[in-house]
Amino acid sequence: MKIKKYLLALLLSSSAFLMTGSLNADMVMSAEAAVASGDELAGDYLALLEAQGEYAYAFDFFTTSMLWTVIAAALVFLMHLGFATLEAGLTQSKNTVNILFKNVFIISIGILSYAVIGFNTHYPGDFNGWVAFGSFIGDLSGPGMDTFDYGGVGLAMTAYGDFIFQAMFAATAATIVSGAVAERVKLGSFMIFATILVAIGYPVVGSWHWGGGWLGTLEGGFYDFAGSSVVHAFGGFAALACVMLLGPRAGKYVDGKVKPILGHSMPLATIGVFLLFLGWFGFNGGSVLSANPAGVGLVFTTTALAACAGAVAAIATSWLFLKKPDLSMALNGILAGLVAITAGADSMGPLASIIVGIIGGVLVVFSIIFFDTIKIDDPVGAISVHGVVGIWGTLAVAFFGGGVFMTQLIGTLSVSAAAFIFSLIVFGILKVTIGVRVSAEEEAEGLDLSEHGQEAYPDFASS
Amino acid sequence: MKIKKYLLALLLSSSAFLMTGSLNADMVMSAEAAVASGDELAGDYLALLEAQGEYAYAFDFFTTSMLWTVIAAALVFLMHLGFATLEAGLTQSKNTVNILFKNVFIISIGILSYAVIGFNTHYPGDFNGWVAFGSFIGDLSGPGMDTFDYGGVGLAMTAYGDFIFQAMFAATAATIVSGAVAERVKLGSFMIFATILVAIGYPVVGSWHWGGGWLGTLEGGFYDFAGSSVVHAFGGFAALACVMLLGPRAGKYVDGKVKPILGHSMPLATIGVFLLFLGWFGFNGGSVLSANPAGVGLVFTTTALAACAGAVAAIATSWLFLKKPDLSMALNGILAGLVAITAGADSMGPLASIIVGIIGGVLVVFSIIFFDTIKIDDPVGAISVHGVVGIWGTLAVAFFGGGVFMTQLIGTLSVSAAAFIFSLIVFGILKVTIGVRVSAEEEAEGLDLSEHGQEAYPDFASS
Amino acid sequence: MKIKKYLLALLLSSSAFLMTGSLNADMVMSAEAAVASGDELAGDYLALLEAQGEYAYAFDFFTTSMLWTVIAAALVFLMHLGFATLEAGLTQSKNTVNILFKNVFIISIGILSYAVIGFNTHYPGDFNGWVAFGSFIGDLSGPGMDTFDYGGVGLAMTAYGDFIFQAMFAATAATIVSGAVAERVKLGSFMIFATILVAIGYPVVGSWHWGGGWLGTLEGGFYDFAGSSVVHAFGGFAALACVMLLGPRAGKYVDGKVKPILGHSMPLATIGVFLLFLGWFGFNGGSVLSANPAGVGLVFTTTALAACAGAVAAIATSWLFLKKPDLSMALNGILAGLVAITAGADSMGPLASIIVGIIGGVLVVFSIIFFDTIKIDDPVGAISVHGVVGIWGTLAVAFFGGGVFMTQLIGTLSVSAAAFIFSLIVFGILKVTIGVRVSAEEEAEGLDLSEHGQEAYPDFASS
Amino acid sequence: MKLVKAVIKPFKLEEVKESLSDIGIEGMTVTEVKGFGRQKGHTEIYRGSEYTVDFLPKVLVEIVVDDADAEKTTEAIVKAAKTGKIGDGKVFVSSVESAIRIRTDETGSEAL
Amino acid sequence: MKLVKAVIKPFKLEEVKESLSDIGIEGMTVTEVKGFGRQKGHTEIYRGSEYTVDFLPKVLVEIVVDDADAEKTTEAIVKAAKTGKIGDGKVFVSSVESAIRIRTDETGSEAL
Amino acid sequence: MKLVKAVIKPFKLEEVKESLSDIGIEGMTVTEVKGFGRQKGHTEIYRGSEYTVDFLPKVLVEIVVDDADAEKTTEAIVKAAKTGKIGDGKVFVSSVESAIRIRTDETGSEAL
Ligand SMILES: Nc1ncnc2c1ncn2[C@@H]1O[C@H](COP(=O)(O)OP(=O)(O)O)[C@@H](O)[C@H]1O
Ligand SMILES: Nc1ncnc2c1ncn2[C@@H]1O[C@H](COP(=O)(O)OP(=O)(O)O)[C@@H](O)[C@H]1O
Ligand SMILES: Nc1ncnc2c1ncn2[C@@H]1O[C@H](COP(=O)(O)OP(=O)(O)O)[C@@H](O)[C@H]1O
Repeated sequence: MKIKKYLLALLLSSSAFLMTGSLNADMVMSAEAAVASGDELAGDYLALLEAQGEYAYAFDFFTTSMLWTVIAAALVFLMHLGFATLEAGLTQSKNTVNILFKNVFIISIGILSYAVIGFNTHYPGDFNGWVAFGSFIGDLSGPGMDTFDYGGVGLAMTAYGDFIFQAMFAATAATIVSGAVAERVKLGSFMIFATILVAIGYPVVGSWHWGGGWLGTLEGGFYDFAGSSVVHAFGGFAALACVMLLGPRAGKYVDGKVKPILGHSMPLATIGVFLLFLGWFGFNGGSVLSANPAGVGLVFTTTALAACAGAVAAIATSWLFLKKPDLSMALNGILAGLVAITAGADSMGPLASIIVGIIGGVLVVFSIIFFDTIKIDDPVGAISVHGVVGIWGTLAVAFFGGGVFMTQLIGTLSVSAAAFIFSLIVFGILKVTIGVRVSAEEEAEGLDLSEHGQEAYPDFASS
Repeated sequence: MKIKKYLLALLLSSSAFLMTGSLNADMVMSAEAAVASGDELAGDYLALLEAQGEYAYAFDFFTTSMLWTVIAAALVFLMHLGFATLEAGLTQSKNTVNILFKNVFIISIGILSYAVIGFNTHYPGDFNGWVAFGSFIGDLSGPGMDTFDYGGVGLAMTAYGDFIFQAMFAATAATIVSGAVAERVKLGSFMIFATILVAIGYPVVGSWHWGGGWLGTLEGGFYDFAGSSVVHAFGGFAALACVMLLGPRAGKYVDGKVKPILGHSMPLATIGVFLLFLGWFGFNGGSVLSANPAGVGLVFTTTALAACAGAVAAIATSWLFLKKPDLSMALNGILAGLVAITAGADSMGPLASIIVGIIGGVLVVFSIIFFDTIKIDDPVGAISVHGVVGIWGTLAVAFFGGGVFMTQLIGTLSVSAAAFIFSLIVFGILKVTIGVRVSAEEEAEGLDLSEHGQEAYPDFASS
Repeated sequence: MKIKKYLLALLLSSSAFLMTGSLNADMVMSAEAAVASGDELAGDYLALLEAQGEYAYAFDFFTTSMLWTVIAAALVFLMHLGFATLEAGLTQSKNTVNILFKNVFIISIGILSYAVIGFNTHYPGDFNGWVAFGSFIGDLSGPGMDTFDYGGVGLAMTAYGDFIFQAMFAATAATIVSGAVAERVKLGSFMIFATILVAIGYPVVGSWHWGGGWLGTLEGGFYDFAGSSVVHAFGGFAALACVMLLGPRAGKYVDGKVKPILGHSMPLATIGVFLLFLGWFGFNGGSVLSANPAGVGLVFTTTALAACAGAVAAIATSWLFLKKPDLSMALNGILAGLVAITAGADSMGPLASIIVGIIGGVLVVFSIIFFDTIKIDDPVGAISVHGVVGIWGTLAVAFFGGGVFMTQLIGTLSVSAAAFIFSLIVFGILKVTIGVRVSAEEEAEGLDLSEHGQEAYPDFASS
Repeated sequence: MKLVKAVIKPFKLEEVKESLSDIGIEGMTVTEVKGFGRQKGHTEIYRGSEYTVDFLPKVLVEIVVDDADAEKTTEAIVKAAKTGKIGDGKVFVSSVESAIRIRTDETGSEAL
Repeated sequence: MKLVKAVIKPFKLEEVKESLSDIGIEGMTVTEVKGFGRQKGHTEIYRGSEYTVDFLPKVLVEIVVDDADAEKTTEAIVKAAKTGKIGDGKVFVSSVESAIRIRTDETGSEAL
Repeated sequence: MKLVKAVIKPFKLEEVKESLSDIGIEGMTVTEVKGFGRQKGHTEIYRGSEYTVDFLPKVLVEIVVDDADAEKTTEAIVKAAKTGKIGDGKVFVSSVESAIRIRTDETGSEAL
């Protein structure tokens, strides 16, 4: 029987396993003897295992999972370059420096504010299910934070891994807004708004779902795998509120007609979308929260298929209805497929993911046209791509991924409404106080010169 | 003796090992007891292991290998952005939207059609060694597909991992053609051709090698590690057939003289090549098909050394023979080095990889010049880089990597010929039916306006 | 007792462990029996383990760590694209081809020369602590090079992994110089200088720290985690020497006034900085030299926080002191934060990393202004970003990371002085022999036409 | 015939074009240019050094019209391009001796 | 001397240049411009909204020639630039009073 | 009034601008152009094929001045733009009939 116990210990252990107190002493003693007898490498390795305490058995799995977490964080980071170049490409060159600057600022303040308040608000300890403001992350290392028991199989990373992966997500909400308000928003006001949004709005609303808040108490539990709602629809509807308060760009809607304001660089926009596609493998793939091979493989596949289906659907739709194979619509189609699959990437198969992507791709084309007809001026289509399609993606989980329809509906609408109202209030206060829009003159001249005194392509402009 | 058996079980087990039926019952019972006694994390982890069935012993290695597979897939995905920007950079700005559009379409239809028919054609079940059309991938999860026994050490990934990695490769063939036919091909015809090429041509020919087809029956076995032949030469010779049917761009060959048509953005082209270089670490590195440290380390090293040697050789060659240090040749030199090493990246050492790269780099310069003298107009040099150097890389395995020369020769020529003939037929049918070339007028005006009604850099063009 | 020994063997073994000779024979025999009895996958796997020899117990950890090493190498590779685009963006379009060419050349010759001489100079065998020239790497595979005993926990990678990761670093020094001397350096001379710098200068000085040289003998040991000094300050002060010998660009300092020469593309510059930020996760994260989850998580977090703090600090500083929110300063702020944290990324917490980044961000703004006042013309700010902030980062370890102040000071000044003097001599000899600067005419016309006969954006320039 | 050359602010192009269409002008040629004028003195800072952006983005509109239309063309431009702020630009008029439409070989007023 | 200004389709530049070389014209200055003319009305869709691309890419070629050469210059341009399709462009001729070659201070015909 | 059109080497723009400022010229309009002239024949190789770069980057400076100022304007430009090397460029002078400042409706010399 004693042998059995030992064997069980070893069975559970992929490396070393110190299960029962009585066993402990013996084994460590023996190990120390071995180390003392000269095998230094074995000693170093044993020290690593020992640092894992009783969870040493999962050390290798934990290591691989944590590695995936930080790589996924890096990929999500790259999405910010994707957003920056997409937004810059789809707008006029006289506002390019401003757009790049906003994006540099958003990622920077996003990560910093997530450290200062966001992370602990997003994942509150003592929690009423609605709001619990957090504090600075402090030192996230040490027992229980660097080991498998931080989150087990379901969150197989260290606390720092958890932080950095989530921090990269956090800034996304503000980046989505950035695109929608481009070319006329006042820099200072936007910077204040973005900071409040990522520091408070995003983590509070996110905690309803990911922080163990009230959305989990709905029937069947609200299901939003990587955040079609809590990231994308959140950003999209925050953007809608801001655009409504801000009004359209000068010259966009004239005498009841829509006059497109063309972007200045399709290569930049295309680079942006490819980088976003790439980054989404980290966004969705990393949301498996471990390197579980079954989960990661499925999520990569559904993510890619939905994106591709979205592109093909948007190409077909624009060709049929708009008569031309429109590159900007193809690009939006990719993004729509990606946003759509985000809620259910781990819970549907290839066929379903293709259908979800196709519907996303069709939807985004008509949504963009719709918003233009109601004079909501969104230079990059962010409200449609992230907001409208974000809702679709969340609902799709009910059709293809086993979610409960009413729960999904309540969830996504709550999140969207919260984002909308929060932004309406914060951006509204900014509007009546310091103002949110540059002067007509500055808009005409371009924000690069008026806000930054810099041109994006100044080659011979200096004196 | 019973002890010995137990120990063997544990010896083979990196985590848990349920080898013999008799042992099974006991151990699982004990494990369940442990879990019941309260250690939830151990229970979750054990569940993961149990899902691996009798292959639990390899779970950690399998997890790491699968992670590498999906990351490599992401890197290969990025190559498509590399191709898009390289091709856009090396062509005129009036065709940029068209080029970006084609590349967005290719990756999208490539992955979709690989799911619909390609994957199961590429890796057929019941197979005569030449052709066996497959069907939709369906659900690739479940026992035997998510575990180590899917492919063992030699294909250490889940079925979804296998699919997504190969899907990223598939579109490459069409992308290579895209560059060669740029600036005059009819969009619709190209889209049809590209779809047929990636859905049928590429997987059928690929199955001869990777699907267990006839190339494996040659003496010593045809050796083409990551696809110098079955990906690159395939694409390059498909491109040659298309270019021959299509003819040169207007103004390229006038009065017996070659008049270069300069690309419009060297920064875009350079971004493209760096991204291709990066992506190649996934292309070659991922082709190790596991995270086997020895294999991955060697492949990264040979890949990088060959690329660098190719660049330096092309720089030297162009400086000596063309009198100028030509950036576009340096860029092609990198790609030549990469294509050349692709067949033998895992089977030669540093010195050999440098030699293989140097020869590739020299070859590509003269090959590009050669094709121009015979009036094969290839705007990006795809036929030389992928076709000619792809053959060289495959043969190089015979010189430096232990391959059998005649086998390598037969293999690479068969693949190249198949690509050429397949394309000649398909593109030929398109030529006599719907036509493959835009009108002289559309070509002069640029495909962006004529095919898409969009400019790439429209900054002040709208009204 | 025998059982205990067996169990210890298994305890230390995450996979298989063949500790004592007597055990060996038995176990392998048994394993062979099992394999013979039909389980092929187990056999393949066992073969992998056996190849690890007595270090099989660490195989999974080793595999994951090695995977991280090569991925980190790929990320560092991407930094070279970052440098290329940043440098191109911050300079005039008439020199863009030249800049891209230099960067293609640097990474190519950098990796090649590191194979030929650098690696074995950097990590010498028999070593006096100061200089020991190495030879070609040769074949780095085989027992002791592909297994855990190559470096144990502290360098958990194969020899090829070690080589390729370090090779990617090596070219960095020359790339830093490239930016500082841009727009007037003679191509050939720069190529010679860059080759000597990466082949000899960098590895010799680097060996003082990483190769087990004299810096380790200082009190407490010189601490420079990923190379604030031995990479960045080294490059920065090499750049300073070159700029001093080269003189400022024509028209930069006129009648005692500084006349800025504006860069030609802020999007390119911004792409560059985001890619550098991304690559730095590999630069610092990979310098953990294993996939140790605690280390990797901390390093990712401190790296990101410092970069963001640097950006916000530089934005604030430029807004306050220069009156405008300057994008180019925000970008330099990110880089300053990254360089600053590089020395201590693994040895300080979030708060300290934020402080280190802030100081870096403020410092870089004033440093750039300072160098302009003393007429050191550095188009991209490389001397400030890498040189000055590199010193700060190294000293910061004394304040926040437990380093000894005097040791840090001596270390960073020695490295900087060595780089400066080495470059002064080598570049000085080039200056008096073949010359280092293009003619005034060539400079005015632009290096693209004069050195390469190519324009970067030639769209309609051909005939 | 007259060549009317107008240097205007870029964002006024649309209005100028419409204002010209309204009076029946059917053709014009537009160039992106940089203008130097009184609107100078706008000092910027690049990486810590002050400099004056002397050259500002402008658009040059060139229209060849019949002598009779020159004045109303000028007026239409001035009306549409005016913001009253410094840097609004100039209109210059000079003589053109002949015009040919390449497509048809029509000359003179026919060619416009 | 005369200034011959020709607005042509961009892809005709090469032929125009050669045609001018053939008649001995040794200098010209070329600008990328946008043209607005009868060739308008080509309606495009961007992100679902229709709009008219009024401004099409054109190339402006400016050549100063001796009075005697003006006509053959114009003819050479017209011949080379003609496609017969709308949008071929125009050639305008006006007077130039003086010319100086900066390098040598030569003036008049010498300077061309 | 006169229109002084100068084609110069791009890197001379700064000096020309200053030289013009020195003689009190307050306005000018500058365009990036490509020039074709005697400075041709510079043969390049692109991907193995030789070709002649006929069109070189130049800058076109246009200044409208009072008749009286035309000569000194030309002189100032010539002085500042000269390197003595082939490709230095030309200065052409022609007549302008009227000028209007859009902002103020001032005309003639007032408008300059
Ligand atoms: N003498 C001139 N010759 C040619 N262009 C001129 C001249 N003066 C001004 N311009 C052009 O007109 C633009 C506006 O002139 P500016 O003096 O700035 O303001 P305003 O038009 O209000 O007087 C300038 O940027 C320049 O392009
Ligand atoms: N009155 C004009 N003044 C200046 N440029 C003109 C004028 N009319 C036409 N152009 C230029 O000539 C180009 C061609 O003219 P358009 O009317 O489109 O066709 P066509 O030359 O066949 O008559 C226009 O795009 C424009 O650049
Ligand atoms: N006849 C001309 N008409 C218009 N522009 C001309 C003419 N001749 C030369 N140019 C312009 O002047 C530039 C310089 O002329 P070029 O003959 O090369 O040298 P140089 O000025 O030394 O004689 C040319 O690149 C072109 O832009």
